[in-house]
Amino acid sequence: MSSPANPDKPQSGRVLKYVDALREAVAQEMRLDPSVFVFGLDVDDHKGIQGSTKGLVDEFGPDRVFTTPLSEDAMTGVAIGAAVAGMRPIHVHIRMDFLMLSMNQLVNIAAKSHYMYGGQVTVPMVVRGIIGKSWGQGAQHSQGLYSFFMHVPGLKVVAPSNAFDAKGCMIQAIRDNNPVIFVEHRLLYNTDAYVPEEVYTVPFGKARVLTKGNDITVVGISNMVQEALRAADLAREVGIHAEVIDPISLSPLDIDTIADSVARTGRLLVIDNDWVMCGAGSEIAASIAERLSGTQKIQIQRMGFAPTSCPPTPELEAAFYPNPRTIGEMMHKMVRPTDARWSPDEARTKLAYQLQFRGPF
Amino acid sequence: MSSPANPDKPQSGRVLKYVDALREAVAQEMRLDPSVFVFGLDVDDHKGIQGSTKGLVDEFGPDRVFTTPLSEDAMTGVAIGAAVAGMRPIHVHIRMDFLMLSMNQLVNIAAKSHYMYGGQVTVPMVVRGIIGKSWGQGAQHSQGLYSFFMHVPGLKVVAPSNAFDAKGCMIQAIRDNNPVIFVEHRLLYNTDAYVPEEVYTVPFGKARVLTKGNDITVVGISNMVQEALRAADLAREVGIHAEVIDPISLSPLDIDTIADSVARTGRLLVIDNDWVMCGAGSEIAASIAERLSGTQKIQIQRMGFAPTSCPPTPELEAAFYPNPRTIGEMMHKMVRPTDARWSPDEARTKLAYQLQFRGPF
Amino acid sequence: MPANVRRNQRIATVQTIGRLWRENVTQGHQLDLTGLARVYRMLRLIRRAEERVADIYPSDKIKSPVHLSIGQESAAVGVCDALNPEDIVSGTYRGHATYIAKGGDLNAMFAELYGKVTGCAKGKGGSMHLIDMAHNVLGTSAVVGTTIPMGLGVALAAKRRNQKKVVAVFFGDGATEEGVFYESLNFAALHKLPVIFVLENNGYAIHEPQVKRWATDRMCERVETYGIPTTLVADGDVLAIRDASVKYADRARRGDGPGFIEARIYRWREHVGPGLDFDQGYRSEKEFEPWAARDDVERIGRMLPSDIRAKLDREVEADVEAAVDFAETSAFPQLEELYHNVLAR
Amino acid sequence: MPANVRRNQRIATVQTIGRLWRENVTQGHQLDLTGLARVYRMLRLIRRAEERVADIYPSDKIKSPVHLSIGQESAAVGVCDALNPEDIVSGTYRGHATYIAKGGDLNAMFAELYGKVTGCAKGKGGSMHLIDMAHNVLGTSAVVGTTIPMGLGVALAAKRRNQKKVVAVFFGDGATEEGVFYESLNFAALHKLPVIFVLENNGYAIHEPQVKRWATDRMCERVETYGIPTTLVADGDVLAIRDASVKYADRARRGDGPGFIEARIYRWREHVGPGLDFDQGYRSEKEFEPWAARDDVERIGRMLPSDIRAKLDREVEADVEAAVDFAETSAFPQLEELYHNVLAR
Ligand SMILES: Cc1ncc(C[n+]2csc(CCOP(=O)(O)OP(=O)(O)O)c2C)c(N)n1
Ligand SMILES: Cc1ncc(C[n+]2csc(CCOP(=O)(O)OP(=O)(O)O)c2C)c(N)n1
Ligand SMILES: [Mg+2]
Ligand SMILES: [Mg+2]
Repeated sequence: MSSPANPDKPQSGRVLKYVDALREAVAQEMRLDPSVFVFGLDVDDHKGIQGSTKGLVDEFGPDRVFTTPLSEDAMTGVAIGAAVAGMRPIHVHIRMDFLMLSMNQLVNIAAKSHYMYGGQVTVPMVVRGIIGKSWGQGAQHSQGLYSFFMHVPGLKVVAPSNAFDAKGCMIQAIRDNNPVIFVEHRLLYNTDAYVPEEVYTVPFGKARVLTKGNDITVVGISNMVQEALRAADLAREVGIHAEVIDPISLSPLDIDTIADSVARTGRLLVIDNDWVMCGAGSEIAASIAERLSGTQKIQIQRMGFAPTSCPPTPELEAAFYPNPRTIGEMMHKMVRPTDARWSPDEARTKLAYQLQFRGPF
Repeated sequence: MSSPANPDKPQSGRVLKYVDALREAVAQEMRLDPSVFVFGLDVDDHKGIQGSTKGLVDEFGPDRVFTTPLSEDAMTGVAIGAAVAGMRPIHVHIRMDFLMLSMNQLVNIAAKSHYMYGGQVTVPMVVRGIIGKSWGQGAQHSQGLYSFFMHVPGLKVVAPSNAFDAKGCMIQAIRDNNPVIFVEHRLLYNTDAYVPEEVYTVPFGKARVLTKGNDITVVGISNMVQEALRAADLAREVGIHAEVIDPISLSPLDIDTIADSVARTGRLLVIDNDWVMCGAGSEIAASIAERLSGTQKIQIQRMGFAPTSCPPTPELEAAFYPNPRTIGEMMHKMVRPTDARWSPDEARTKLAYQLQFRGPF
Repeated sequence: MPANVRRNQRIATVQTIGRLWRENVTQGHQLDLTGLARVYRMLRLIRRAEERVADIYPSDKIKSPVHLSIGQESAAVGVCDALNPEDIVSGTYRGHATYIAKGGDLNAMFAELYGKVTGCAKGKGGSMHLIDMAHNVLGTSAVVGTTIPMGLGVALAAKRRNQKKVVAVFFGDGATEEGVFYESLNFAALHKLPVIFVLENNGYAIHEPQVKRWATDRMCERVETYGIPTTLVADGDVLAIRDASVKYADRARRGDGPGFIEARIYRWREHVGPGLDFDQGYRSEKEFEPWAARDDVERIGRMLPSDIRAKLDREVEADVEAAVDFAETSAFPQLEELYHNVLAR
Repeated sequence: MPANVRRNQRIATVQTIGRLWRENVTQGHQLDLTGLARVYRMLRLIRRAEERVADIYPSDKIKSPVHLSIGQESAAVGVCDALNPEDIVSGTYRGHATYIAKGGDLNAMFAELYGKVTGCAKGKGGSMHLIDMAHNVLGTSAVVGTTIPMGLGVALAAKRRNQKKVVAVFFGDGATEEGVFYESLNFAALHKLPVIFVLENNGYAIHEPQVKRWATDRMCERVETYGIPTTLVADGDVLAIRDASVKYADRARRGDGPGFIEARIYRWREHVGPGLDFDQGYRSEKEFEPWAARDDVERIGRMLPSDIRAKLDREVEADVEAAVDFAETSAFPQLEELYHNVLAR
């Protein structure tokens, strides 16, 4: 697979699933810092947010791990208040879509408090939101929407694409003194990677170059990093070498790393886990265009959700998302515009789903 | 001034203020269509949303013009329900910022109903939101936030920059069978233009080229159209000819008109009334880059709010916004990158505020 | 249906329709035999339709998260039986019962669950987004609480047009924790909207019991402070729910504003999906037993002469099988359907 | 203050402190003369500070929308006098009174209104975003209702840390229409948070009277259904408000959860800005008269020996003048301040 597998560098840590990496991060921080607590609908039930909070209530008790009424608006305010008072709440939402009920508190209060109160308070809170996908989740359980939070100064947004970053980013997010919107993709939960047992952080604002290549720069976001890597694998078979970059943190956004790559490849393809219009991909594309398009001819292309609501019926649902085939096709089209259209063969595309990037990082 | 004043074309209509054009549009449509109604906090008081709904209750009565409790979330749902039942509600918010309380209904229901209910219903509603500015409005009364709505398929977004378009877009919005987010800027309310007395519509998805020029394409949004025109006037004095474009409708967005212009000028400057990151300007910049940057070297630049919350203290507040001086400087820098920095002189910048674009259109 | 569930539904003595009918009348219920048969048929139709969904589910033909109302049918049936065809309902993602009870097209519902183009939302809604405007079933939503104010908007339109229509707005106990619920109560009462609020209180939001979410259970008392009359039906009795609905529908049509019904009912199956989940530890089978014992499908069924009941049962089976067939044999939408209906013309 | 307002404040007989003090004790108020003097001083300080703001406003030195509490001081003073310094308040954009009553720095408040760097928010908040964490005044917000749950979060933190602190959460009658208010009542009661909810019910939201916004005015009754004890102070009596606050603060500290006070008060000035607006037609001066007549600043002032009162008045004037001076002579923030404090380190 496309991993920069480096035999010289030992594969540190165990192989751990994304979901377990998240839970481990939270548990470790809760042990270290009594001000950390976890709340939100269903965090304490036997399913534990698809496993990511499972068992936490047993170790830390119901004062530190508790469900709430269905009151996203007020609960976000409670998180902000607790954070202002010096606690470090982790507020969990099983779908990003439900954050629409928290927008007033997040945009009008959380993002602005440090600034509009002249620095007198900080709001160290983490808001976890999961992007749903597949099995007919439908229009209201499948949205990305993280560009909303990128848009507003005062918020940080991260979207780790693998278990290693999930743990490191979560610890970083908990320790951060700002509100951090933590974007998780449901389909990543079962993916695994080498994850150190010890406590570590992944810094925000530093992108990771996952594969080296000189033909095209492909930026994937969240789960689309995985899809981009699969597409890159397929494209390599026809001699196209993609540099796949994972921004990890969307705000702050490491444009430098992407710009360095694009300056070399002359081509940028951004694969978003969200709609294209005014999305994270627009920001990346626009920033690169500002930096580079006056100095050289670069090709820029965005991909993301179809410009529709997400339909549940299987074939339409599949067509709603970018996938290794459509990404591979686009890479080929950008790199070899005059060649006949190329499409990875179906069987190989399916196989690609068995590939998975495990690090080391 | 920079108006494409065309002596051959008669200046039709009266000179009317933006605020009065809005009110006239609504009143005319209410006379024509009994299903149109206006509601929202304070629409029926003696101030009438800075005049824009003043007197409507007298003509149409409290069944068709009524205030509401402070319940933005539910009231948005009420608007959606009424629209589904075939009414044409106009839901008024005196600040865009308060729409954060309506996000769940707008994003999860209004935008998706036509699609996720398989076309069985339509949601013909208008949501009016005013962008506040000046006199220390501060962080929570000054936001643009319209890129949120551009991001979501199923919503339309318009931001007319002058009285003529305000009337025509309002009538179009009322007649549109989709939810339309109608973005108004408070500082535009007192600007006037030639506005026909009769009922007319301004189509969505068609940008307007306000000044012709070959040096640089400047896209302004909402009030920033006015600022861009002022800047263009100043820049013309040093021989820089800008093509100022007003997209009018942000979703659908007429990229063709902008792209045609940029293909000619080779330079795009977008001035947003909002933050830059993942904003409307990002969308425009990214779309142009996708279309053109692979074929020619174009320069792209975005301007918008400072990446901070809006501070009320006067000097910082002034620095928070793009203005004819900073826009003019940027135009010069882009067109003559190797020249010494140029800045319009202070007195002329101030004078520019007396200029105003009145059409004809 | 699993054996343990079915066992609990069987109540000892088989009683005659005569005696029950008298009791029923004594309790003030307005239903004649035809009415009872209608109510039974509907209860049974919902039960069987959902049991069929549960049967089919393991085949993966239904790729849509299903929230079954099995055991809770009485709320939808009690309310909808009191409504006129031109009245309107607004339900939730747990909406099969409301949809069917209001007369929603059963074929189109099954087709929607299958993701077929003949589905009520052309396969673009799924189980959580049922709709049938021809039968005045508003679209349901997967975001809790969202459809409450939408129902009010429809009621407002009806009122402004003097249409004497009533809108029954269904929601769960979890939904009452969302602020929008209180905003809606206030607005409906302020504008005397023709609304029947129907709280389907099954005591759980997913796996969380009410005691972890509600400070008190004085809901009806609270709603009364808005000037809204309320009725608590603590045992979910379909006939008592129907009575209250008749009363509030009349009141609403007179222009006197909304009424509120709290129907305490019980969810027999897991929150989402086809199975039972008493082995999961968050609730006990003991809690379930009394509800199983007073199952309204059985209870009302026993009020009918056995031949009538048998005939209705056969009809129901036929209806359900026809719907399944319809779904099975319908086509999936064409790919271009992805891009249709994003914007209305 | 305009003459017509002042006229109404003058009540006929000057009464002796002794008699009033006895009456006061009879009514169960716990205040000795020192306490009364403290309450008076605070009422007067708020009144005079805001009158000063109104005086200055036409000069355009204060470029910030001001929402004055003139006439409504008793709610903030009654509650805050019952609190300890380590207790906390959460106020609204009409927040000068809360800020001052809780001991917020007056100089920093005036400087904030002037947009000076010495302001409590360095000029980056303005009148609607006052804050003084050193005196446990949480930041106020221009979006109605937003600070209610924030207060709860602070109370949750205090409770988890066993700090025995109480958080008084202020909000207007308009704010109670926002769903977040009910979500907050439920959560505070459910978790027995140490909160005093203080409804400053002035009967208006901007120009809209309550009758156009509330279905009924049975607010206390409604709040009681959450298991929250309530007190209605229909005449806005500062001492009655103080009594209720003492009671609820004790209760909250004992761990028994929140209390609720509805203080009916009256806004004398326009919604935003320095002026009177009885000529605007949305409310009548008649409505205002009884409130002007029972003005608590005057009423409590009359309970004090005149020499004490005169001394307090002089102190207040000096405080206010010092604050104005401080604001006038302070610097505006440097331009680079625009970019500071966007993100915390
Ligand atoms: C706004 C929102 N928050 C959370 C969820 C996740 N969720 C789905 S169903 C549910 C429980 C709702 O409980 P209730 O209203 O009692 O309805 P029931 O499922 O019991 O019929 C929750 C929390 C959601 N869909 N929407
Ligand atoms: C969420 C929201 N909606 C609307 C407004 C506009 N607005 C500002 S103050 C106000 C009235 C609030 O009334 P109330 O809560 O009674 O407080 P009061 O001004 O009477 O003290 C309104 C509607 C706002 N600031 N925030
Ligand atoms: Mg429930
Ligand atoms: Mg008020």
